Amino acid sequence: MGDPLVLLAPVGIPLLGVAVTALLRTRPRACEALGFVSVAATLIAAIALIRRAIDGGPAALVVFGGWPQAIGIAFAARLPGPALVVVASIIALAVALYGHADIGPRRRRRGYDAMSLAMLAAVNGAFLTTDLFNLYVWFELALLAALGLITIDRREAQIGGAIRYAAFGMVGATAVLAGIGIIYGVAGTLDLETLATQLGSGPPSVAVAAAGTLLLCGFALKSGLFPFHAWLPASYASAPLPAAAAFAGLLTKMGFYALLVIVAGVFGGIGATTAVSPPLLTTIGVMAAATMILCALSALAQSDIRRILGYQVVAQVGYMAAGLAIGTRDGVAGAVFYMVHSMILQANLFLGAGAIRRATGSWDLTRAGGMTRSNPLFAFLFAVPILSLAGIPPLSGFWAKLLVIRAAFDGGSAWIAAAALVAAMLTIVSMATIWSEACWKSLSGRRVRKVPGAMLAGMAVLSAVTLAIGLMPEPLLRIARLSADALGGTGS
Amino acid sequence: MIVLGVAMLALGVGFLLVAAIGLVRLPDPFQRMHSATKAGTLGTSLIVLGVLLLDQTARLSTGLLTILFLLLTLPIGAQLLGRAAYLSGARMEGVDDDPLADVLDRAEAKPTDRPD
Amino acid sequence: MNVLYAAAVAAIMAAAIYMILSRNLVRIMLGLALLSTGANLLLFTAGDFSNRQPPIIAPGQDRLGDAADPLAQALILTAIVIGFALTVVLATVVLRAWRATGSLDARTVEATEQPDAPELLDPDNG
Amino acid sequence: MLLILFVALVGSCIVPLVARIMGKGAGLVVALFPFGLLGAFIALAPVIERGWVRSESWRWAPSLGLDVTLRLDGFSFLFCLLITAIGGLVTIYSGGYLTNRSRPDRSRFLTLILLFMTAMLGSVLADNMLVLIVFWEATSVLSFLLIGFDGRSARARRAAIMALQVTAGGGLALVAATVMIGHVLGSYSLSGAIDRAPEILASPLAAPIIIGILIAAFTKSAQFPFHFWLPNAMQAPTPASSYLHSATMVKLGIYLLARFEPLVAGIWWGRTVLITVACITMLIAATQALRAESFKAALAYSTIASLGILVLLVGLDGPAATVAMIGFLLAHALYKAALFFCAGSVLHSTGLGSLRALGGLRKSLPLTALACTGASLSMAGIPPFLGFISKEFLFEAQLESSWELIPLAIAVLVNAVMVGVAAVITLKPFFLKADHPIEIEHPESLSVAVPPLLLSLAGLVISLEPDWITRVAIRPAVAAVYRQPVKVDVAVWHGLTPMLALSAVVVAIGFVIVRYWRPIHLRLRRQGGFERFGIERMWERLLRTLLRASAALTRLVEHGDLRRYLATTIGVIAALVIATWWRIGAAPRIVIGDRPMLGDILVTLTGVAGALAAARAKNLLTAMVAVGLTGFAVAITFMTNGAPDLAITQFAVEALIVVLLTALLLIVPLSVKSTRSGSQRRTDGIIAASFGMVMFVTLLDMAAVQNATPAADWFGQMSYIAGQGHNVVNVILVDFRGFDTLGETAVIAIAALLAGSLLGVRPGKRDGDDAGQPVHYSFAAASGPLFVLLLVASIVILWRGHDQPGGGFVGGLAAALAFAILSLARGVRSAERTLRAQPSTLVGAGLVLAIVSGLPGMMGGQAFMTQLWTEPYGWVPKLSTTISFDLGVYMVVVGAVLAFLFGLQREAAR
Amino acid sequence: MIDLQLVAAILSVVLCVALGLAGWRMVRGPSFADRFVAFDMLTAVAVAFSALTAVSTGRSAFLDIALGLSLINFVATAAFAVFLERKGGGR
Amino acid sequence: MSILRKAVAVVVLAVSFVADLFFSSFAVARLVLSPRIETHPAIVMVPVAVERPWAVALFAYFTSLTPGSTCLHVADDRRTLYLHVLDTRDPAATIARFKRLYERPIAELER
Ligand code: NA
Ligand code: NA
Repeated sequence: MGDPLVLLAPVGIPLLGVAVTALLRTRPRACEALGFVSVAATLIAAIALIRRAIDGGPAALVVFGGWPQAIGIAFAARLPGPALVVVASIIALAVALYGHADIGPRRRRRGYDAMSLAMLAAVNGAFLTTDLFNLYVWFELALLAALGLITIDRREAQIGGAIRYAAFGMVGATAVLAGIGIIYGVAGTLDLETLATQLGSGPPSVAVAAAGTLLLCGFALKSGLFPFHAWLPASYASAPLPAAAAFAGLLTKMGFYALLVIVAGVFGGIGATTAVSPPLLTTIGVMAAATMILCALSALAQSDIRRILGYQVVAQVGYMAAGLAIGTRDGVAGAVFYMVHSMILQANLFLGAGAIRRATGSWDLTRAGGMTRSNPLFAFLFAVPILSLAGIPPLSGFWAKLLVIRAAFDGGSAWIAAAALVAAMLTIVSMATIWSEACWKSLSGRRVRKVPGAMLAGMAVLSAVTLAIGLMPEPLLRIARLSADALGGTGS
Repeated sequence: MIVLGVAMLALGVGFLLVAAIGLVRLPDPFQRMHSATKAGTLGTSLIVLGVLLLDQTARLSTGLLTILFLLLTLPIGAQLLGRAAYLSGARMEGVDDDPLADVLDRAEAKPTDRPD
Repeated sequence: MNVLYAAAVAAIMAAAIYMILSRNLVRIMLGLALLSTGANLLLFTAGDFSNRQPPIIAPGQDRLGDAADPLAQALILTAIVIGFALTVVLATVVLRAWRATGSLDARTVEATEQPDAPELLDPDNG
Repeated sequence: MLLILFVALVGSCIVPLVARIMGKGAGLVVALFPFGLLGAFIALAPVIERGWVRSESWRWAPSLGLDVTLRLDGFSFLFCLLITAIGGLVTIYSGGYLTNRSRPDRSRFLTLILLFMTAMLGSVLADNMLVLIVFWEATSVLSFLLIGFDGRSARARRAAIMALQVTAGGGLALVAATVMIGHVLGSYSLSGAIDRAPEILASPLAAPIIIGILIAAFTKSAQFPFHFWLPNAMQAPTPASSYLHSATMVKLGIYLLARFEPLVAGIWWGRTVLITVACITMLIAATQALRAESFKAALAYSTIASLGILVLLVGLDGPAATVAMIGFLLAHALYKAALFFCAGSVLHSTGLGSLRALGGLRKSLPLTALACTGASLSMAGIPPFLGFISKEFLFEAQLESSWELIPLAIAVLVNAVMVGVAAVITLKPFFLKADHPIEIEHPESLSVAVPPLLLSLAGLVISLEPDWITRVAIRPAVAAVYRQPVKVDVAVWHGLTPMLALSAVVVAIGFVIVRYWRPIHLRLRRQGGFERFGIERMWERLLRTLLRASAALTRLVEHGDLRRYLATTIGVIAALVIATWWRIGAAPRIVIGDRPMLGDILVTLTGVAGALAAARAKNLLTAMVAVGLTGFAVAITFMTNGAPDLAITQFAVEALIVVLLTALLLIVPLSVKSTRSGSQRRTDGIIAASFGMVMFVTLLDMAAVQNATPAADWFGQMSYIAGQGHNVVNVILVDFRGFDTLGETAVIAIAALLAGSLLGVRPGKRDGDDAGQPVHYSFAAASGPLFVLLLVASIVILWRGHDQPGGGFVGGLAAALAFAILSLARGVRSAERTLRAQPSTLVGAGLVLAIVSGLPGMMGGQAFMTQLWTEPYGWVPKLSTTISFDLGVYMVVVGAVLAFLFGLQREAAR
Repeated sequence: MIDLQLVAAILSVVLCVALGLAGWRMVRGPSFADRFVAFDMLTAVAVAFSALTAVSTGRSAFLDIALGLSLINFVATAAFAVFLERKGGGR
Repeated sequence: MSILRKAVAVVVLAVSFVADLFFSSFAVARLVLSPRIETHPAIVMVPVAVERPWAVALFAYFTSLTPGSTCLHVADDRRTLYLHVLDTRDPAATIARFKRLYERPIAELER
């Protein structure tokens, strides 16, 4: 495949899927089939893309419309984007498999498939674009798609969650838009690469500082960093489960990716090369530490498994942000590694939560149980993400945490490492509880149902990837390093 | 030609100003409506005509269509609003004898809209 | 010019935020709409607005002379439409909230967020 | 060794499947596997015997500094022998012990045991500290899974979680220490770290590194104050207790300490901490052992005491301490595993765990009784058992070390208690009479009786025939730990030495304890302080505090009040911007640009007035109208500043918002009671004002640095030449930056789907139709022509958008307005009938068209959305993919707005 | 020769006064009907603004906006009327 | 000739409308700008002679178009218009003026 096609496909295929499923809304089975085909095709394209991205040549870049760069909008196969596109597509595939057993015709008639595909398109678009405003557009698409998924059952709790989500989302989007506007006003361009060179050279300026902070806050809000995270646990708990899994895997990471690109890439966060970057990094560091510890702590008192996982999702973003805040190439590489690992893992955890609910009839851990005995295969598939999240070696979560902690020590930010360790301890406690309550405890008087095969298939895909990353961390490590180089501006 | 155009512009803007003053000064919504919509109609039409006189590139058709649309929509809007205002029980000053009261079911004046 | 519009953006955004911080859902929605209006005006001031000519190439010419910044306008156009879509969606969600709860108060509509079983990890519980 | 480890890993997963097929005999078959591994290690004995070290390496993740380097020296070798040998016996024993379990359960248990064995082997073989951590944490997790093996028991679950919390938490300390060592040395080699201990000690990270290592070791080896998890871990099936919680896993901490002794001893407080902790641990454990009621608990506490002795020996200096440590490690592993087996057999046979209930089992469990006696004699340090020799070494080490006598006194006391405990756990169950008759559920089988017997026997054989084991295991192990060869003389009789005298004292005190065991025991049990002030209680209190803190934090942060969330968010954003300014220390520059014209000022003021009025309005309609006024003013600003496209779009949007929101406002109450208190309003006002100020300063400064916009200039130059359009804004929208527009179109399409999903009529609900609504006579009459006019206008706007203000967006909005007229004048039904299609169909088709329009340009390897133009006939207007793209946008916009319009109006009519 | 830009500038100031007055009535009410009448007036002012801008810039494009506005804002008025009929709100 | 008569009616209608528009606009302007506003509003019933629906609509339309009067309601039987008049001291004269200015030409058109 040529570059134009390879770069278009991860967004174009799901978007076309959105269009056609919107046309076929009255036929839920056709929608499902189409959705699945779209996702599978997207994954194939994504694999072609990552091969193109790591082939050693100059990064593939396609300007839509065939215009010169920085005039039109370009997609680039520049790491970590393509790697994240692959991960997003894998998650979408797993969620689609899982959804076969969980999403009924009513939800599909209300546009479940189209909204899911739109989210995939939005996420992939954000991962590939080289244009600041285009990034904003993809965020808005994701916002609306998520809103649609949250409210799809129109239940009261969903509406409440949707209002909070929408209000936060729009405030965040406005901060981002204002930041973009100021940047455009100062630099006169929206091309990320041009911006990186242009902002790096100037003297410290109030406007640029404000723009950087506004973008930071907007994207921190999207990634759910403390103290901007309040929207997140509630909305995860109100969306239909497969959608919540996709949120966990994709939405916050999209926000973090933008944070990474803006702070590390545009504002010279690696090595603090601009006047604005040191305060930005400090801010992120404080947010990261608070997020890791407070959200891991918050997870302890929850008994709704989705809420536990929701807090854990946020806490994990804290680790990524910690990697970014260190401000070194190793730190950013750690953040990228963490991000890939965490996307897969958290989607999987949510799928597992849904399976527990399907089998035991409750989201509440105090009323769940017996999964080991009734569904041993599930127990195995669920153990992988649980242990990985707890940072048990040799699963991916251990390497991820190790990279961040190591980068923190090497980068002279021992306090970040300390916070990461404390949060890791809390996470272990939390995960052990989930396992003990949901899997070991017996359900008195109630039968535990079998988890449908489609659900297990979805989990299997993700567990396999987690295991693969854990046992063979080297390829992902290489990608993470290349990503840090690319973001730092010395990539090929 | 130019002088005529400018005069029409000025007259039109003047009418609009008068209409706005009326909107502020007249005592009830029905009377304000007379001022706003009708004086507005004439004012805007004059301004558009003025532009047609002044600007050679302006297409006559566009200008005339604009006037036509204004003439078409403003009075219908006024009728719609008038009847709705009547039905909603809007305040009506100085009308002692209201024959319409037998025909339309006028709402009691509710203080749903407090002044802020 | 810039002082005027900077002040306008600031005032509009401040007013919008004041509305958003209300607890009435419709006011929040209107506040968000107002906020996006403010953001659009901000984008406009970010562009080059020293020239009042519209960026439309005059008939018979093939290049634009001096004119307002077309790129900023294109961005704002996108932002306007997106803001409109979001406002309307939010209005719809507010409607659903009203239908579901009979209240426009965010406190009523928001699901309660209290942790419900803190005894779960309690060592005494078992 | 890599091969052995690999075989162990794969075998652990496969071999236990035998238990799914076979019944009772499965244990024996499976045990062949660990014994095979034992054989493999024994085959390596000649290497070790010569004092050589065997290393193997495999690159796992080199860029992480992660090489699987295995290093077999004497110390590791001793561990490997213990792990595989006891592992084999445990496997045999498990086969007989788990007879009342299902086959899958047995298979699962054996898998966990063998995996644990593999993890232990990996831990002691690893030379790379990251690899050590991998296996170290694996043992913690497997321990967790084994303790909670009977997960239906709440106590087992709780014990498992506690063990994991403590040991995996300790693992994190090891992670921290490792990372710091890597930071200092640039390598994760374990042997390298020990060799280069002076470098570490010289670095500022020395203390944290040592603390990390100590925490890791103390948690794993159940030292004070982390000892409490071990007695609880006895919830595990007994074979697991025997293997993990006495013989092997808990010794990993000792292993780590022994390895890092040069480092720990290098810091001034290192040995003090080791010895102090060991002494406290021993005292607590000895007391608790006397208090213990159940067989397993007594063993557990004596294990903790033994681990304390081992830590003490690591802490003491001098070669004798090392010899004593190795000797005691070996002796303890043998007798304690045997005793656990015996305890398990008793539990298995009688179902009773309490020592007080047991008695007289000598007859029904004769082999077990024999094994227990042997092991107890070793534990009590009675010659000629191995325990005696190791105790001699212990006293020798203490006498030779440079330490005061307090540790010695404590050691004597603790050893005496060991004697007592050994006597009690043998005499009470087996030889004394039971208070009540005991029913035997499962008679003794060979597979449960032989393993403890073998272990007891080994304790005797080794002390009588110590040559081989001393040569291949003890002496190399001592050399490896002490890091130079040490003369080791293992013999029962050394003549009359001070050590012998101390042994005699120990035995004497031990007999006193046995004699008065019952009163001591009861007295201690009555002391409530052990429970109340026990570390376990504190740990639980800590956890509960954490939980309470968590709940409180959640209540604090997740209060569910949207206003506070948003106020926090916006306030923090403003504060962070100011903080950034403060950090960079740049002052805002103020440039007064062009003087604004009076008209601009007035329009702007109107807009601001609208915004302020909206903020103050107490009526929702007033607020909406005021927001609309701001929109109007902004639109006029756009218009007078050369942005006709923006103006017309903003006007259309304002009109549509009126149409759509009045439908909403028809439904909801308009009058707003204040939802905020006066002080809340003030707070909100301050937050809003500070954000506004931040924006004001920012925008002023932005104007000062505003650059020319080269891109914008380029658009003006190329719009017509390359994009064939006069309206530069539209060419940017559909061509230069058409991809943005595509994304935005998708946004609108999703919004339309949302309308369908949120506003779709539910079956059974009355379909709101407004046929009977009073409609104004003139309006109804005029609506038809107006509809047609607006529709035509919308198509014109769409068509000429490329050259004049207009385009797909505005066109679509205008078309939607046309339908709005119809629905307002004649009702929704009528408008829907006029549309003929579902709005969502229009949306889908439009989006398809917009996407597909970008595809033809890709032919020949061009980018997506590369425009194609054609003028097929001179008189037909030019056609292009950009125009069809714009048509797609138009359709999507119409469909989306109508989806909301129809839906909201239906709702309003309900 | 008359400076058309100056004329337009002066007239737009006058127009701004009208805009301000209409805006005042729109915000002040007191009844909904008052606000809607004021909105209607705003339409006229906006049309006048586009016409004046056409004069000051010499670009007929702005006259097109006047055309569009005359149609577009009628819909808002109609929506207001429907609202008023159903919801009431006079005083 | 019917066509001719109708054309004449259209012209009459247009001229009288434009004239009325001007005059009444000035009247309203004078009223609004007078120092003390003194209006004499009334709701007047105008009997309708024309019959066709479009003719009635047109009549209502013209009465609303000129400043100073707005048609609030068309009776269901289309026989009466209810007008709100801004300033009238003599409702009968006002009615007669509307009928003369607008209804007569419309009736011509209707025929
Ligand atoms: Na990218
Ligand atoms: Na020692």
